[in-house]
Order: sequence, then C-alpha cells, then structure tokens
Amino acid sequence: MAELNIEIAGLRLKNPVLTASGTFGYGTEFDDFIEINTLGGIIVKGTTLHPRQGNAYPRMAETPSGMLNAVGLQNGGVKYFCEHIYPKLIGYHTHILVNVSGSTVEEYIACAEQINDLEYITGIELNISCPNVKEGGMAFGTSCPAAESVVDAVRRVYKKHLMVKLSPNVTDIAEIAKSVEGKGADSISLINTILAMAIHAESRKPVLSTITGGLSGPAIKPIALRMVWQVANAVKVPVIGMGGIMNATDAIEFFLAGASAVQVGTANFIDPTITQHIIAGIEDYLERHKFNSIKDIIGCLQL
Amino acid sequence: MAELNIEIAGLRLKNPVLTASGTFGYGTEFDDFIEINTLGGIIVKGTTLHPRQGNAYPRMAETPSGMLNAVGLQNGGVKYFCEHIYPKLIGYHTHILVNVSGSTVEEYIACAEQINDLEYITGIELNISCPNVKEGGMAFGTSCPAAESVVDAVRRVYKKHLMVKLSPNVTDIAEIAKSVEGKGADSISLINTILAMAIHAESRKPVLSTITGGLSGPAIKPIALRMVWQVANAVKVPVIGMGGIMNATDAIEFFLAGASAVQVGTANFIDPTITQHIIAGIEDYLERHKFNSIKDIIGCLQL
Amino acid sequence: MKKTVQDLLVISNRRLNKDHALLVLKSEIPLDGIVPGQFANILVENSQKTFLRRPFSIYQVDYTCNTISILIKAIGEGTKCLSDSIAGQKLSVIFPLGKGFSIPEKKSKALLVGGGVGVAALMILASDLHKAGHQVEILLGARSASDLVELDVFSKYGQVHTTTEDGTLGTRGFVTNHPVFGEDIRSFDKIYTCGPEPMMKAVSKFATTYKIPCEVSLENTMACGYGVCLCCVTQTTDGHKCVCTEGPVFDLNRLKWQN
Amino acid sequence: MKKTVQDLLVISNRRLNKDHALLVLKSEIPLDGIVPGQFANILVENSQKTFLRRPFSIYQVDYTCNTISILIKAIGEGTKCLSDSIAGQKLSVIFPLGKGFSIPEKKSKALLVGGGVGVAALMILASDLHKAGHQVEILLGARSASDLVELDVFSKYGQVHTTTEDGTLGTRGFVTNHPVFGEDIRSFDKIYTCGPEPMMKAVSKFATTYKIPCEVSLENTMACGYGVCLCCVTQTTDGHKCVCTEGPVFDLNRLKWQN
Ligand SMILES: Cc1cc2nc3c(=O)[nH]c(=O)nc-3n(C[C@H](O)[C@H](O)[C@H](O)COP(=O)(O)OP(=O)(O)OC[C@H]3O[C@@H](n4cnc5c(N)ncnc54)[C@H](O)[C@@H]3O)c2cc1C
Ligand SMILES: Cc1cc2nc3c(=O)[nH]c(=O)nc-3n(C[C@H](O)[C@H](O)[C@H](O)COP(=O)(O)OP(=O)(O)OC[C@H]3O[C@@H](n4cnc5c(N)ncnc54)[C@H](O)[C@@H]3O)c2cc1C
Ligand SMILES: Cc1cc2nc3c(=O)[nH]c(=O)nc-3n(C[C@H](O)[C@H](O)[C@H](O)COP(=O)(O)O)c2cc1C
Ligand SMILES: Cc1cc2nc3c(=O)[nH]c(=O)nc-3n(C[C@H](O)[C@H](O)[C@H](O)COP(=O)(O)O)c2cc1C
Ligand code: FES
Ligand code: FES
Repeated sequence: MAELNIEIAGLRLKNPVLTASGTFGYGTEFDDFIEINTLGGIIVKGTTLHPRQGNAYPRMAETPSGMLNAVGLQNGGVKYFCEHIYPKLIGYHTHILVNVSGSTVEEYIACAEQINDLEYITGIELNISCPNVKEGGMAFGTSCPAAESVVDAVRRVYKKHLMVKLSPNVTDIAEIAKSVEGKGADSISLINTILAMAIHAESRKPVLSTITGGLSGPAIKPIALRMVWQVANAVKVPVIGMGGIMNATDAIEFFLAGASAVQVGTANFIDPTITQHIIAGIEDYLERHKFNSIKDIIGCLQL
Repeated sequence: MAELNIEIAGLRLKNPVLTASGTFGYGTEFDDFIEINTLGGIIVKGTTLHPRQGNAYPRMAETPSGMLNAVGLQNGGVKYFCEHIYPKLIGYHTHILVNVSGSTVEEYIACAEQINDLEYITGIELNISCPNVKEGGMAFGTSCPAAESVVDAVRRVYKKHLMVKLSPNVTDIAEIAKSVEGKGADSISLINTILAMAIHAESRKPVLSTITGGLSGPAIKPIALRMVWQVANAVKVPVIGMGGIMNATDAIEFFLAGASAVQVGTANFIDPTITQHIIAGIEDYLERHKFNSIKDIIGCLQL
Repeated sequence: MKKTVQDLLVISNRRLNKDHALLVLKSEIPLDGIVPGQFANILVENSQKTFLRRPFSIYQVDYTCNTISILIKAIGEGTKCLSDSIAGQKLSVIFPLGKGFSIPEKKSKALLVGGGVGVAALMILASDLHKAGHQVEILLGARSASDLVELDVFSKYGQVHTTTEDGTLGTRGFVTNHPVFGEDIRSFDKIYTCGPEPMMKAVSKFATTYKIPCEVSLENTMACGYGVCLCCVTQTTDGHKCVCTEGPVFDLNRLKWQN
Repeated sequence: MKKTVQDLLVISNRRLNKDHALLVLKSEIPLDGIVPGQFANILVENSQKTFLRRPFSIYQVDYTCNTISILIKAIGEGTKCLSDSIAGQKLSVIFPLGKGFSIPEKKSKALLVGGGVGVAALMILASDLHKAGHQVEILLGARSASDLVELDVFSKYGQVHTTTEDGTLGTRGFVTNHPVFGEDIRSFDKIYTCGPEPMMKAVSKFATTYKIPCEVSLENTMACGYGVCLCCVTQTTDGHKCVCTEGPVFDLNRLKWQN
C-alpha cells in the first residue's frame, strides 16, 4: 500500500486531495454523495468580513472544456460563518481551511482575526486572486507590492497555516510567489480562475451579468500546470496545485510539476464523487509504478 | 447581400477573415482545399532574419479543446522567403502579410527592411509574442518599454501596414496595446498562444521537447475574447481578434467584442476548408439579423 | 430520497415527434419518494461541445420497475445528443435534485399551466394531485400543435386545455389567452406553472390579482445542480437563492416578480 | 490524387479481435492513384477527449467501389471511438496525405517488415509489389498471436513470416530474431518497414550492414497532417522535415538514425 499522507508546512494531510474554494460549498452539501472525512482537506467558500449578495444572475457560462463564473463571493460574512456554519463543521475529521477575501487590507485582517479563534479551522487560504469582484481581490494578486502588503498584514495577526492563493492573470507568477513567500506564507496555492468573457452571438449580449468572469475547468489545465511548475521551481514553501483537475492522471501531472497537494474544483460539478476516484487513482498509479509514497513523485518531472 | 468588406487602416479586405501565422503555411499548402483568393488575407509563417531549424521533436501536445505547440519559428529566414517563397505568392489576389520575429531589435529592423521591398506584401505582422523561442519574441511583448522600443524601431523603417501582435501572457494587455499604438502601430492583433505545459504522467516526462509551449484552440477563446474586448476599448486603431475561432459564431463574438477582422488559426488543422464556412456563416448571420454590413456589428456588444 | 450519482441504464427511447424524445432510465438503487418538480442532472458524454451536465425534470417515476423517465426537447448540442440515446446505453445522472411542488392539504381545485417543454415538470404533479383526490385542470401551451406532446397521458389526471400560437390546436394565442383565465379563474384554489419565464410571469399576474396561491418552477442555467457553485441564483424576498436547492419550485410570493 | 476533406460514409465496420477494427469508407469523389503508405487524417467527433484528427494508413483501396479501408488498433480515446463507428455514420476524413513507398523499377525481391498496427501501412504495398511482379516476403511481428490480424490477406501477395514476443505464433521474439534476418537477408533487394520505432531501428541496422535499400514509415504525432503546423518533424540529413508531407515514408539514408 503506497502512502498518500503528506505534510504541508505543519498540516498533516491524510492524502493530498483537497477541494477548491467555491466548488465544494461548506462540505455538508456532499454528505449524500461521499464520506467527507476521506478527503485530505476542504477549503470552504470564499468568506468576507461583511455579508455579500454576490453578482446578479446570470453568473455562469459554459465554454469549450470549461466554464466561466461570476459568483462574486456571495457569502454570509465571517460572523455568520463563525456562528452558523462553523458549528456544523466541527464534526468532520479532515482539515478545513477558510478561503478569505477582502477589498481592503483591513478587511482581510479583521476576517483573519475572527477565524484565528476557531479551533477546528486549521488554516486560511488567502484569496488575493478573485477576478469577480470590482473592489479587490485580484488587484492584490497582480502586483508584488500589493501582494506583499496583504500577506504581511494577515501574517501578523493569523497564527495558524497561511496558504496564499495566487492569480494567474499576471505576467510573471513566480515573482508574485516569491513576494508572498517572503512575507511569511506557509504555502502557496494556484491557480485561481483566469479572467475571461463569453458573448451570446444571437442576442449580442455578454452571457454574464458582469461581462467578464473567471475561467475554470480542463481548458485551463495546461496553463495551470505551467504556472505550478514555475512557482514550484521558484519557492521553497509547499505548492498546492489546481486548475482543471478531472481525474487521477491530471492530479499526477500536478505532483510531477511540483505540487505537494492538489485541489479539485470544477470537476465536483461534473461528478460529486470525483475526489474519491482521484484518491483511488493516485494510489493505483503509485502502486503500478512501484512508489512507496506520494512524496516520491512530487517535483519529479524528468527533464 | 450583406457587405463583408472592411478597411483596416488602409488595408481594404474583401472580408474580415484572415488566417493566423503558423497555421496556414504560405497559403500554397491549401491550394488543393480552397480558393485562397476568397480570403480577406493571409498571414504567412513566422519569419526571422536568419534561418531557424526550430525546436526538437516533439513539438505538439493535444490538450482539452486545444493544443500546445513549440515549433520555435522554424523557417528559412527572410532572404529565403524573398527569393523562394515570395515569387509563388504574387499570383494571389488577397492581402499577404508576413509575420516577423526577432531576438533583438536589430533583427526585427533588418527583417522588416527586406520585406519593405516586396511589392505584393501589403503589411507586416510584428510578432512580439512568441512563447516558443528562448531569446526573444515574447520578452518584447510583456513589458511596455520593450514593446515600444521594437515597434518604434520597425515603424521607422517599414512604410506599409504595421500590425503588431500582442502576447496574452501579461497582467494588463490594454497597457501594452496603448504603448504600441503610441509608437505607430497601424493595427493590433491578438492573441498569440498562452504559455502552458503538458506532462505525460506514465513516462513522467514533459510532452514537449521544450517543456513549455503555446496553448491555442477553443480552450483559450474566452480569454482571447476578454482581451480583445479590453484592447478594443483602450485603443483607436483597428483590432484583429483571434484565439480559438472554430466557426462563424465564434467569429461574430469577436466582432461584437470590438475586432474589425479575425484570424483563424488552429481550426485550419481540424478542417482546411473552415475559413470558407466561416465567411459564409458571417454573411448568413448578418442577413438573418438584417445588418447591411459587417461594420454594423463591430464593437456592438449590448451592455 | 437521498441524492445519488448513478449510471442509469437507458431502457427505451421513444421519439414523440421531430424534436421531443422520451427516455426511460433504470436505477440500481431503489427509488422512493420523488417529489413532483424535482429534477435530474445528466451528463452528455458523446459530444465535444458540452462540458457541464444538463438539467431535466423528472417526468415520470415507476416505483415498481424502478425507472424514471425524462422528456427531452432537442434545442442545442446537449439535448440533441441525449435525445439520440439508445437502449442499452448508460447515462450518468445525479438525482433527485431540488425542492418540488407542494400538494395542498385540503381538497382543492388546481390549475397546472405548462408552456413548451415546461410541461415535463407537471406530469408527476398532475398524477399526484389526482391520486390525492384534488380536482385538476391542465392548460398546455405551445407554438404549434406538433409541439404539444403526451396530451392523452395528461388527460388521465384531469381536463386538458390547449393553446397554440398558430392556432393549430385549441385556443389561438398564449396560455393566458385561454378562457380559463376569464372569470372562472377565481374557482381555482391553486396554480402551478412551468414554462418560459414571460409565460410564467403572465400567469403569475393573474395569480396575484386574484390572490390565488401559485407555485412556479424556474429554469435557471446551472453548473452543479446541488447547491455548491452558486451560479443558478434567483432574486427572492430573502436575497439570492439557489434555484437548484431552494427551487426549482418557488412560491410566487418569494420571487421578486412584482415589477 | 488531390487532397480532399470529405465526409466518408462508413460502409462496414468489422471487428477483427478485441482491439482491432477494419472500417470501409466510401468516397463521393472518384478515387485514383493512391500510393501505398499514404494516410488519412480522421476527425473523432463523438468524444470529449479528442480535439485533433487522428492519422491512419490507408489500408486498402477499392477503385471499383470507390472505398478505402482503415485498420484501427484501439489504444486511446480517439482510436476507441473510431473503432466503434457504425455503418451508416459519416466520418470527416482528409486524404490521401503524405508521400508513400516507392515501387522498384526493375524486378526485385522485397522484404516487408511490419510491427503491431504498422502492418496497416504495408497491405497496399504488398499488393502493388505483387501486381508489378516483384517477389514479396512479409514478416509481421506482434506481442502475441491474437495481435496478428489479416495474415490470410497478406499471404495472397507473398510468403508470410511471423514472430511473437510470447511465442504463441511463429518465431518467439522480435522481428529481428526471425531467421529471415540470417544469411538469407542478403537475398533481398529492398526492405520496407513500418512499426514501433525501436523495431524499425533494429531492422534498419541490418539494412545498413548489408547495404540493402530501405524505406521506413514514421508515425510522428501530427496536428494538421498536410504540412502547415510543422509539428511532426523528424531530423533528416537535410534538417527538420515534416513527416506528414515529406513522409511518412523516408528512405533510410535520409534519416539520422545511424547513432
Ligand atoms: C430545473 C430544470 C428542468 C428542466 N427540465 C427540462 C425538461 O424536462 N426537458 C427539457 O427538454 N428541458 C428541460 N430543461 C431545459 C434544459 O436543461 C435545457 O434545454 C438544456 O440544458 C439545453 O442544453 P443544450 O446543450 O441542448 O443547449 P445549449 O446548446 O446549451 O443551449 C441552446 C440555447 O438555449 C439557451 N439555454 C440553454 N439552457 C437554458 C436555460 N436553462 N435557460 C435559458 N436559456 C437556456 C442557450 O443560451 C442557447 O441559446 C430544464 C432546465 C432546468 C434548469
Ligand atoms: C502516418 C500515421 C499512420 C498511422 N496509421 C495507423 C493505422 O493504420 N492504424 C492504427 O491503428 N494507428 C495508426 N497510426 C497511429 C494512430 O494515429 C494513433 O494510434 C492514434 O493517433 C492514437 O489516438 P488515440 O486517441 O487513440 O490515443 P491517445 O489517447 O491520443 O494516445 C494514447 C497513447 O498513445 C500515445 N500516442 C498516440 N499517438 C502516438 C504517436 N503517433 N506516436 C507515439 N505515441 C503516440 C500517446 O502519447 C498516449 O500515450 C498512425 C499514425 C501515423 C502518424
Ligand atoms: C463557481 C466557482 C466559484 C469559485 N469561488 C471561489 C472563491 O470563492 N474563492 C476562491 O479562491 N476561488 C474560487 N473559485 C476558484 C476555484 O477555487 C479554483 O481556483 C478554480 O476554479 C480552478 O480550479 P478548477 O479548474 O479545478 O475549477 C471558484 C471557482 C468556481 C468555478
Ligand atoms: C502550430 C502553431 C504555430 C504558430 N506559429 C506562429 C508564428 O510563427 N507566429 C505567430 O505570430 N503566431 C504563431 N502561432 C499563433 C497563432 O497565429 C495564433 O495566434 C494562436 O494559435 C491563437 O489562435 P488559434 O487559437 O485560432 O490558433 C502559431 C500557432 C500554432 C498552433
Ligand atoms: S447549480 Fe450550482 S448552486 Fe445551483
Ligand atoms: S502534421 Fe502539421 S506539418 Fe505535419
């Protein structure tokens, strides 16, 4: 039996398969389909200091091998999360990280401070990369100084695992990665969605209410893989890869490129049990290729 | 009959459908399949000052709804083009533009100067965006000062239509577009391929000899559409859109986003007659929607 | 019943007319308690142009044979592909999803108004209402007579009225042009509707005017179908709500359709 | 003949064994002068996982019925999907593509060495050589007896030898373990080979040693198939050349296979 467990800067994951923020709700929505505790961890929905209604409908467009979304961080706010959602999650025996977004550094700080106090939340995924809200998010992730400022500020108040999620909408993602590593990120996750657009030719209107949205799914996998490879070669902290992972083979590609763990996003929409197949498939791959542990393939692309 | 002709800063195209560099050879390869003169224009293969062998095999990887290439500008050099290819092209009655690449500003200049003298070449497409050669290309397209320097230099020596082709591998493509417009580009074409990567999980090797390559095809269409829309809103010169156009509907989306013409790339590989269907489909769309001319839909996205 | 994702066996595919097909799908897991108005999210595997699943109302359910059926109108790539399914094939289906229609507690007279393929959401409802002893009238509208399918099946559960835009069957015009929306409309205790949004909005005007309780079934575009992507929202009195989990059936009063 | 892109009608699909299928495809345009070793590039429309066309040797051609046939070994998504084609379906095919094998001017003794599904490139060659009065011997190698198909058809054109890695048919081992590669190899005036690259390299060592003219058919991955993407190159004495236009068949001397 190949070993799937892995440690990500202090987080001991039973396997390297996590679920991506915004694609797995709060986990509870999957109770009918899978045993949540089989997962390496879950990253819950994007959470902000204040409640957000999100963007107007339509928020979704199907594209070739992918989709656009423009949800716009609809959530009840961190207070609602702490009071109403968190109590439902403490029964799970897997890592739960909260994905945190904000429009100002102060909002990020205030949100992180409240999450600090939640015993069973083992980390934050700092979202400096959401393309779907006007005021912020992505702006922090597209320049080194901005990324540094928010990571630095949150690092000062947040004591547990700080994962920083990068935006792919940049010229040089390795530079941004080095910036956030320098300011104390425990790990780096990537990629968030790529800013994109869909037009309905017949009505001559944008498909999304927000005109542009974020592209996810298999279409972006080759781009995500390239970025994970670039970042893994640039930083020392663990890298968590995502972008279009639909099966175990895709996940293996990310490990080879240098990811210590992966997140599964859009694939959950196609098959809510997909994480189970991916975990089993990784184990099968390791055994077929006679590796003892997932650690034996991380970053082991043969050049 | 709806009018398909359009003028792009002095270039009178019989219709707005061109073929993308590197996907249409020198046009002659299509003689068995279509009547080349039905096209609005063709952009021939990437041409450099010196002959190039290109990258080692393998140079191609299939990806979800797309492909990676790492051809690396294999070509006989501009002298070979002028002496051996050009004579075969002068029989065509459509616009022929040469796609020019270089590793230094001097190379771009020397190449452009030689093309200046070719009577039937009505323009240059300046490629500051090729992700597949180490020394250059993309580097010029990913910062405003570098883009300005090469466009400025070529503009001084090249007298005919100067189209500048942008790289999508940037944080803010509208800024780059404004830079090249400022230095005298007659038109702007986008997008070139997106830097990406493919890994063969079973062999644990990169699929391409160059590790990374350029992603093209329908997978990138939503990203291309967003960038065309951003650039069309930022500059006054005509914009030529491309990226994943597979049919007339895709082309219409680009016109609505603000493109005055489109280029068809990877789709040629799937169907060498595709341009004919696209031209017919655009005409059909215009008639169905009672537009007199293609000009009536350019940039007419209803917000 | 619990939501499941299953490969259902296509037992039969009956083509009803040029663009409507009726698929019967067999479940391995015993079916129970499917609520009228619930839906299934089906994967289209044989097409390059579809990536996400496609939602369809559960049209009929047979607890003895353990089958559900789906009425498909082919309008795009996904529906065309699914309506070409052949017996013996398997389809990956997530079901049952969403909150369905409610059956009144006390005996009542109900009007079911369906437009286009929206009629698919109403078949189990008609049957369940009929079984529970309610009086049922069914008004089905379409562009043309050939678009109206399965009228005979509906007629087992109540009186069927029809309208067609071209007048080829029943009253010419839209559903709201039918005489049932005259003075008599007051006689109904409940209206249920599913169809194109403009139609449902027209129907709901009558419901509001005559204060008749009304449930509408929405067809927002969906990515997941079970409440995790937040793409399918509709604006309600209580903010954005997911159509796939809080709906597709909503009490009219919860929707912000007044203006 | 000129290259065309056409929707060819699937006339029949005969399954030869668990993973080999033989498709017969009918052309509207009259076929003429297809050269042995030329190929066709076929679109896989019913699969989400394929985007580019898939190249296949033209296995047989029937100028009377105006059909070509294609021998497919299902190894991945594209080949699986195509080998499930059904009669009556249409496939979009670009053909004939590439430069094929050359037939010697003067009467000669030729050895055709095929490995795996590479044998598909050799059928028309065997037939044409035989027709032109050359003496033909055919050596076909595979992993196991069940992977060797259509031996009886080949045997119409010349003596057939076989090797299998597991010894289930013919000589045990690789093609180059066959006795034909002993002293007798000198008796051949020409070698033609198509199959996995290591096999072809092993064969070409003999050709080089014994100075026997040799033509090899390469199977590089392709995007377009007709010379415009420059993805399929192989290194030749004359630099990078496209396998799809300058090949797939190359004279061994043009390839840089020596070391
Ligand atoms: C809860 C629910 C129940 C449904 N029940 C049924 C049913 O029982 N039978 C049935 O035939 N159909 C039903 N539908 C509609 C069905 O899901 C769509 O017709 C289908 O998704 C279209 O897929 P396609 O690939 O064929 O079309 P596409 O190629 O995806 O789209 C074709 C055209 O239709 C438009 N379109 C597609 N889906 C929608 C939508 N949901 N709302 C508005 N415009 C849309 C697109 O914008 C496009 O213009 C239901 C939808 C929902 C949400
Ligand atoms: C000129 C030419 C003639 C051919 N003739 C025939 C024929 O007559 N019959 C036949 O069955 N096949 C033939 N092939 C091979 C056939 O094209 C491939 O098997 C097919 O493209 C694989 O597609 P797939 O979608 O099934 O596999 P994929 O899922 O694309 O690939 C499956 C696996 O095979 C590998 N692979 C795929 N194609 C190649 C290749 N060309 N070289 C090396 N590795 C590859 C992939 O890397 C992957 O590991 C020919 C190829 C060429 C270039
Ligand atoms: C509907 C939807 C909502 C998302 N919401 C969030 C979010 O709230 N926070 C975040 O950091 N990423 C969000 N993402 C991005 C995903 O977490 C992930 O980075 C991206 O989708 C790429 O992975 P995938 O291709 O596997 O989906 C969202 C993605 C989708 C499709
Ligand atoms: C095989 C291949 C070769 C290419 N070569 C060039 C080139 O030489 N110069 C250039 O500017 N773009 C080149 N491109 C990029 C295309 O011109 C085009 O910008 C890109 O493929 C996006 O369009 P598409 O998705 O329609 O293919 C090449 C693309 C492909 C697929
Ligand atoms: S479709 Fe995903 S939440 Fe409703
Ligand atoms: S496959 Fe495109 S040039 Fe050969």
